[in-house]
Amino acid sequence: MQGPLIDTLARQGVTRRTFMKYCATLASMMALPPAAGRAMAEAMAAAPAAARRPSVIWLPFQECTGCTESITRSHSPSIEGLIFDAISLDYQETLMAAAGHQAEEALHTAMRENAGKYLLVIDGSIPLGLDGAYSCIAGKSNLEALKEAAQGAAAIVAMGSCAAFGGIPKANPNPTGAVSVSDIIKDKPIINIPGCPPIPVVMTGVLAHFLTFGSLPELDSKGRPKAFYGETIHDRCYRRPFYDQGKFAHTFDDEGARNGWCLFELGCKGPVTHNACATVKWNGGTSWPVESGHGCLGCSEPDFWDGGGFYKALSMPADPLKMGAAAAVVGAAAGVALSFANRGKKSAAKSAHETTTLADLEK
Amino acid sequence: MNDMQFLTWVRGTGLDIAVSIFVLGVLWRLFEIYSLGRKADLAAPRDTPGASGWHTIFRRSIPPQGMVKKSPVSYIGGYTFHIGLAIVVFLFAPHILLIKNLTGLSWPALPSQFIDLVTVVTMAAMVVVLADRINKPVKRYLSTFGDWFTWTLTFLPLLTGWLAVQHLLLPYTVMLALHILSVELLLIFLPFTKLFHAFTVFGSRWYLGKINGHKGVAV
Amino acid sequence: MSASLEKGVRVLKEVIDAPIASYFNSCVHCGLCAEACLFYTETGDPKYTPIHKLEPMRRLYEQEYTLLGRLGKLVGLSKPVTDDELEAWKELVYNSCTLCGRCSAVCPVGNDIVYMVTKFREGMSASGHAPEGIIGAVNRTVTIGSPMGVKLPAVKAQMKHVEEDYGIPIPLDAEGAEYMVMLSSMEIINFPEYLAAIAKIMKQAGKTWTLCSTAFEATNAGYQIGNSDLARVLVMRIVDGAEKLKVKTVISPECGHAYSALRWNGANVVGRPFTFKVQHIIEVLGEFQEQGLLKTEGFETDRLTFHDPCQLARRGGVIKQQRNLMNMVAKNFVEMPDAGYMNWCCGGGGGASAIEEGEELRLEAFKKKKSQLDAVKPDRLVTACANCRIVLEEGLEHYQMDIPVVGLTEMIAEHIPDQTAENGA
Amino acid sequence: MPLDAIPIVVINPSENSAAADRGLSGNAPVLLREIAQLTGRLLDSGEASAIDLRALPLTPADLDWLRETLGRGQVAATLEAEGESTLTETVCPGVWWVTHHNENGAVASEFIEVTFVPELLKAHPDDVRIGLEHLELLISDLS
Amino acid sequence: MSTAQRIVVDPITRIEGHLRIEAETDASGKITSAYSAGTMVRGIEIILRGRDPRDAWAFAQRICGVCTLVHGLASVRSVEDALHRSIPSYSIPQNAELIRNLMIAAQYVHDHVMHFYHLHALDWVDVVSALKADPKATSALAQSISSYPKSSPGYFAEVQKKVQTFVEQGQLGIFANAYWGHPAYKLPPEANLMAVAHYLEALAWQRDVVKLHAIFGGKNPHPNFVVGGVPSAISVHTAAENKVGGQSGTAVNMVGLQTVQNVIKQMRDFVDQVYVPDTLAIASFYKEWGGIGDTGGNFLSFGDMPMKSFWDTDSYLIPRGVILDKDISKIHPIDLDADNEIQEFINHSWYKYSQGDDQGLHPFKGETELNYTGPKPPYEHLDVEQKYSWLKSPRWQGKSMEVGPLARVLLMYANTECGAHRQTKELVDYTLQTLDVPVTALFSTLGRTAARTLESKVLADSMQGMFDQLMANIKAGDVRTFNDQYWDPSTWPRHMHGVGLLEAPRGGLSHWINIDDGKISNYQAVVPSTWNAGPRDTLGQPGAYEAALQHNHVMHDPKQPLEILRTIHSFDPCLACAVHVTDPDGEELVRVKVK
Repeated sequence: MQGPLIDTLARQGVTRRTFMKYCATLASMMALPPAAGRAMAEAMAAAPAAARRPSVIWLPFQECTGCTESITRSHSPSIEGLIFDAISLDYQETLMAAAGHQAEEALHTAMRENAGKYLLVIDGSIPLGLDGAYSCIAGKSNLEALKEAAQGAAAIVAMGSCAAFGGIPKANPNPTGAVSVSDIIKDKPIINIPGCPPIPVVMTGVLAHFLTFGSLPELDSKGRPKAFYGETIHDRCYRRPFYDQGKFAHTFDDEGARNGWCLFELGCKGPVTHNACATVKWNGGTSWPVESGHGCLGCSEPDFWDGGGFYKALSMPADPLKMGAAAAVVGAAAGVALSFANRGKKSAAKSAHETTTLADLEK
Repeated sequence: MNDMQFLTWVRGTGLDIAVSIFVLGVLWRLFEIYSLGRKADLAAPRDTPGASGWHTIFRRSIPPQGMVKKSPVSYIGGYTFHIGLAIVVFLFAPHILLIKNLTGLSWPALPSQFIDLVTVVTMAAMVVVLADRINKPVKRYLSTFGDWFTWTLTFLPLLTGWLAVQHLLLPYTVMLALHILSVELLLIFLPFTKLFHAFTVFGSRWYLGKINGHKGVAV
Repeated sequence: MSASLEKGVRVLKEVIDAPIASYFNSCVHCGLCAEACLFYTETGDPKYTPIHKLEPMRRLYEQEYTLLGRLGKLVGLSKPVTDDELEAWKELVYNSCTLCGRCSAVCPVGNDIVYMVTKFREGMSASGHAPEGIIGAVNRTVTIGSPMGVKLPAVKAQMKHVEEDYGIPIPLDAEGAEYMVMLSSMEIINFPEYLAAIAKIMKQAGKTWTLCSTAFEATNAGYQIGNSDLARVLVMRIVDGAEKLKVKTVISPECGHAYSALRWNGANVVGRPFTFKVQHIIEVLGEFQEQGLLKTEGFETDRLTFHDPCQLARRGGVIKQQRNLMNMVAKNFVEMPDAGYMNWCCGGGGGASAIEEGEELRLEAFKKKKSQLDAVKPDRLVTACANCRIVLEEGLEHYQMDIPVVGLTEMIAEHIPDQTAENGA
Repeated sequence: MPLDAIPIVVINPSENSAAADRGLSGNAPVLLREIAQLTGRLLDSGEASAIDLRALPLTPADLDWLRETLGRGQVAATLEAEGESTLTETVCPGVWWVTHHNENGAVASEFIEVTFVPELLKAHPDDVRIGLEHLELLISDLS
Repeated sequence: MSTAQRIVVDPITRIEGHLRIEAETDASGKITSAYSAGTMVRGIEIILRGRDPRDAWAFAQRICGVCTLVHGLASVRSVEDALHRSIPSYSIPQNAELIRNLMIAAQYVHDHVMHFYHLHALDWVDVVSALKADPKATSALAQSISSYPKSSPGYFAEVQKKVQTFVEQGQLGIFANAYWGHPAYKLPPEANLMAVAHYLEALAWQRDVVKLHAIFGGKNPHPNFVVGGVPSAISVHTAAENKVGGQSGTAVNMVGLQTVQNVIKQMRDFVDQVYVPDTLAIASFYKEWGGIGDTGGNFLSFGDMPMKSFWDTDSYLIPRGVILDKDISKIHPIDLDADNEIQEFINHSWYKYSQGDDQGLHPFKGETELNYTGPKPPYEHLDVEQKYSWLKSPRWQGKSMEVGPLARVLLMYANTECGAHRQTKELVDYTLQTLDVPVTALFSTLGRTAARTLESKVLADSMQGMFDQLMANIKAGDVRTFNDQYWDPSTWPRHMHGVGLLEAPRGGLSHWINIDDGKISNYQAVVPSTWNAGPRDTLGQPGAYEAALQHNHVMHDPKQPLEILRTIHSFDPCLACAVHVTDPDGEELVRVKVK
């Protein structure tokens, strides 16, 4: 195992053993076979150390800053590790020192100097209503800012469900006409990292992959990296055996809830949610939503906000059935009407009855 | 429409439409059928214990002597798939939850591995029954489009449900949506095809039992 | 649509009721009824599948009494019923159905197919699609008084003959008798021993009984052809006779369909409950046996088996009595396979025996009975239905099987000790 | 309040000891066969292999069962690198239980390695070379 | 600066969201008027209509990812309040209240520390200057103010080396183009280095302390809640009875509770040993900011941390009330239901009221109809005479209010009879004494920042008591965390309304919900930043940001709006902003691109 990166790491006090361990763990997290850890270690070690840290530009649109907050919770690599050692975070409104036009200038400088090479990270959706006036930065609509920044980007990371799929602003009735990045940008590679917010290690892992290999990881049909979004929460959930045994929590504080039984009945969307929470967990492996007792909201899936209610089991109706009662009335009415028609017909036949005589037997 | 929207649609509007048509159809058809009425039987009854409509509803669930040997596939296949269907439909936890939501009634579920096994057995039984329908002259002779159609309507929910649980062929979300959709198709067509026997079978047996019970024959 | 077809359709509309609607909706085309029908099992032709015999009526039901059927008819998806079709179905509804009810006994959804066939026959007969043979029988019954053309003088001759042979008087038109005994014309012509047997038994039991000069014929061809109007005419003769003589009980003879026609259908076709009881002779014998009024001596020693008439056993609920009676007089009584409730039909019930053109099919179907008999190889075959007896004899002869057929009542009577001496003393 | 002051609150009286109630999914025993197969391969061809325990649908009870069944052998090594890693040989020599913890002590990944000596324990030639240089420096210091 | 100026600074960074402020300076560079505008709207109140009220918290929570739990919890409380108003027996288990309190308190401490080091500090700390520091002297400085163990010369040398490497590479990243070397930076290099070191320390620390949220809520950001309690069932078993094997059923097991205990200790240690000493040390160099950024002296707090029940305001740790005109001797009560107390105005907001835009609406009768009348983007500036913000203008009895740590600390300071608040008084007095500033210095940018620090200490200390109570309950066998009575909306009265109040780190938060037939019919969130950052009202009264900026701000160099950032950041804004500075005559002068 040799190469500039490993040498750089060695200088920073990272031993080869540490690095191998890191790769093994990363491979495990990315659901790759154990042998891939070693392969990855060798590939990463052999990758030429960049002369410059690659430029990353992060633009916030219709967002809540949860995605930024989430990435600051990243344990390995840590946010400071990324900023100091791996990337040059040239624009990030929540973290950057400069403001106003200084910030704008930093943005334009980075875009100019790294044209064609920078990684563009977007969080938040883009409103198309009112010519974009629903969300403006420096008097400029998000749409305009996105198009401008996308031009020189090597690839775009749509960070969080809003950027990836439209997220909460797009929830019914979508008052601002919010759309996702991929609804607008068609000519650049886009990698979606959905989640509300995404798991920090997924964000940093994907960034690390892009920086190490210079390419996007394998994506699924929704533009998500397969390594993290390849399986459903339900598949990897530690409570899955209880589902299989038919043991369910019926409320948030019954025997089942305390025993950690399956939360399907309480509306868990784990079965239809592709994400890595169950394996990677949150906040340094402390816990994750299902482990703490609340069902999965399904936050890494498109339009999960309109998925029929967070406490409705997947096998339950998404909306209360509105027409059932009316249908019953109509059905009963139709049935009664038909009954009368039929009985009428029958009694008509009866009253028209002509006694059969012997002669009638012969046609 | 993406897969989540598809799923939400089938769980929402789609289900609403299907259940409505089902309820409407069932009520309409039940009225249509049973309002035709029956004349009172004026013959003096012969009272024999055990000869009544109610008894027949249950008694007809047991094959008459010698018949299993005559048509083993119809009986074993038919019973397996009906019992299997009942187990899968009524004892799988997510289904119970749906029933609870719609009716407020619930009961304990069976482990899903068991349900899984039952599903496979049920599907196998259905395939056997289908093969029997194709091979047996009488069944082939009697079969109409409706028979092939209703077989498909019944088989699809099992197949899609099983595929969804096993994560085969399509992503779970899509498969689950297809599963629910197939159930909705089943619900929609049930009142208007021979699947309606699910309701009339009780009436038919009751009448048989009642009419024959009047004669003192326990059928 | 011809006037007759119109009439047939109207009659069908009249008779289709909730059970029929329920049955048609319940059928899943499982084909199990075919397995129960001897016309299918012996020919292997799926057209003899019982439920298929009702196809025109099913379509008519849907077209008349279901909304979707009406729409289907409107847009041409469902073809109207035609005379040609009914003519084609004649063979299925009459020749190949004896109303034996085995199909109804096995149908898993509980369809009473016989019930449906009897209703379908109403329409078939009203539209002129009944077979010649049964029409003739009806004609004779209505006009002459019996399907075989037997008239009162013939009966009186028989009475005289029995009185002479046995020394027991045969009462005629005896008002206030407890029992009024009916005969089937077959018994009058072919099995005169029956009347003697009744006389002996009644005497031993000490019961009063009578024949009725205006109502001696039990056979109801109107019921067999499926026409309630004509059946009513025939039932009314009996009702009038019984009420005139003020009897308590009318005894249906050894004839299955006569029993069904009077016991279960009679009140319904006349439209009011009877003022008297109706019993099959086997039921009466069973009662006598239970009450100790029947005493026999000696036993038959040869190998005997019993053929259950469908209308008596499966459709009439009388199964135990005949066995108790058999055991009373037979040492070597064996049961055929499927005997009792699930016994196979002789192949000639429900009027089928009257259809000349159906003979070939009947004989084909008789193979079933043949195989049943082959299984037990009896010396003699006992039954309790004159019609069965004739059909069985025909079949046995055709297949060159040397098994005599006897009536149960007569066999019992033979074991009743001679009463002439006692009484004469 | 110290945590050990908390009494054990029995929420569920134990019902029976059926496998399902202990949370066993039934997936663990299958693994033993796979491990045996891999051990055979190690003997035949010298090829080492690993099973990522996190990639399998194992419940904590499954893992406990597996750990108990495989037992602890004679060798155990601890690696201090971005959190502790433990490499423990099971009672089946050549079958190692490897647990990587992160800096916060949480389990980051867990493997069963079938190998004579886990790769991670071996010193890398480059490191050995550096060590040699260091040794030579030490020796030269002696004179 | 020789002429009046109009400055456009957009975006304001190191905040949550998108805020725009317009201000005017006179010839001396002094701000005469300022306008604050929210430039992003998502319409979450509109999106919430017609939904299941039990789902509302998840939507509301996404109002902000920094405050991350407060909107969720306020939403949950609003539904519970609606139930409680209709069904007075409806209550929440005490364990749930305690767990919620622990989560809120952890949010305060986490958020305040992150705000101080990562959002606010760069206004006061010159990162580049840290390169000139002597690590040994830095070590001596650090040890003189605190017993924090990471204070060796080697430690600071390493940090310095890291920054050095970083700067030498020529890629400053998030530190690029900032105001390094600006004369308003007054810290000596050693203090700057110490602050930079703690900037990095705090990043690592905050990652760990949010584990408390992960234990109870499953994750952070955006932990989970549930109407009726908390979703985290307490799972305390013996190993033998443990159904899952190696670990207990939920995250709230022995291991999880131990983690919570560790986090509490970690929080207290960091606040005591780093945050408080740093605040005092840095503040001592910026005492003049004790006279800048006064909002006018009206403060409002809804109160929070119920020790018994949300509906028992007497059991609150943080009191409820209003202070008017800096008169802390008189606490005015708040009538939540009075139509003329809490109102929202929209004269300068891009909304429309059905009964005319001049009136103020009580949130229960609130309306949210978007009505953008601003310029079509791209635009240079907003017309501040007309509507200019997506924020509404909340008022109490028609008066503009400041909400947030300063408001709370003042209310606690004024409530010294209560034992818990003696600590606050002592802390405030100690701080004023240490910095040698008058009590009036509290009503300022400096006071606001200091209040945040002091409040963090009060709350971090209070957490141990909450945790002990929770443990005592568990010990006594009470593990209830959720009330499932009335969980099903079909059991609810047909018409309900309620308000969920919460003191968010940034100030008083209220979610107002109307429920008809089990569905949300109206939802109004009056958030702290609406109180603070809202535009002018019908009477032309400025919002808190606007008022503060109009108080004693002299721009050293309008091209480098450090002064504006200091005051705006002292509120810890929770949206995206912009600042316009226009001539007092309204005449547009030279448009200066601030570079």
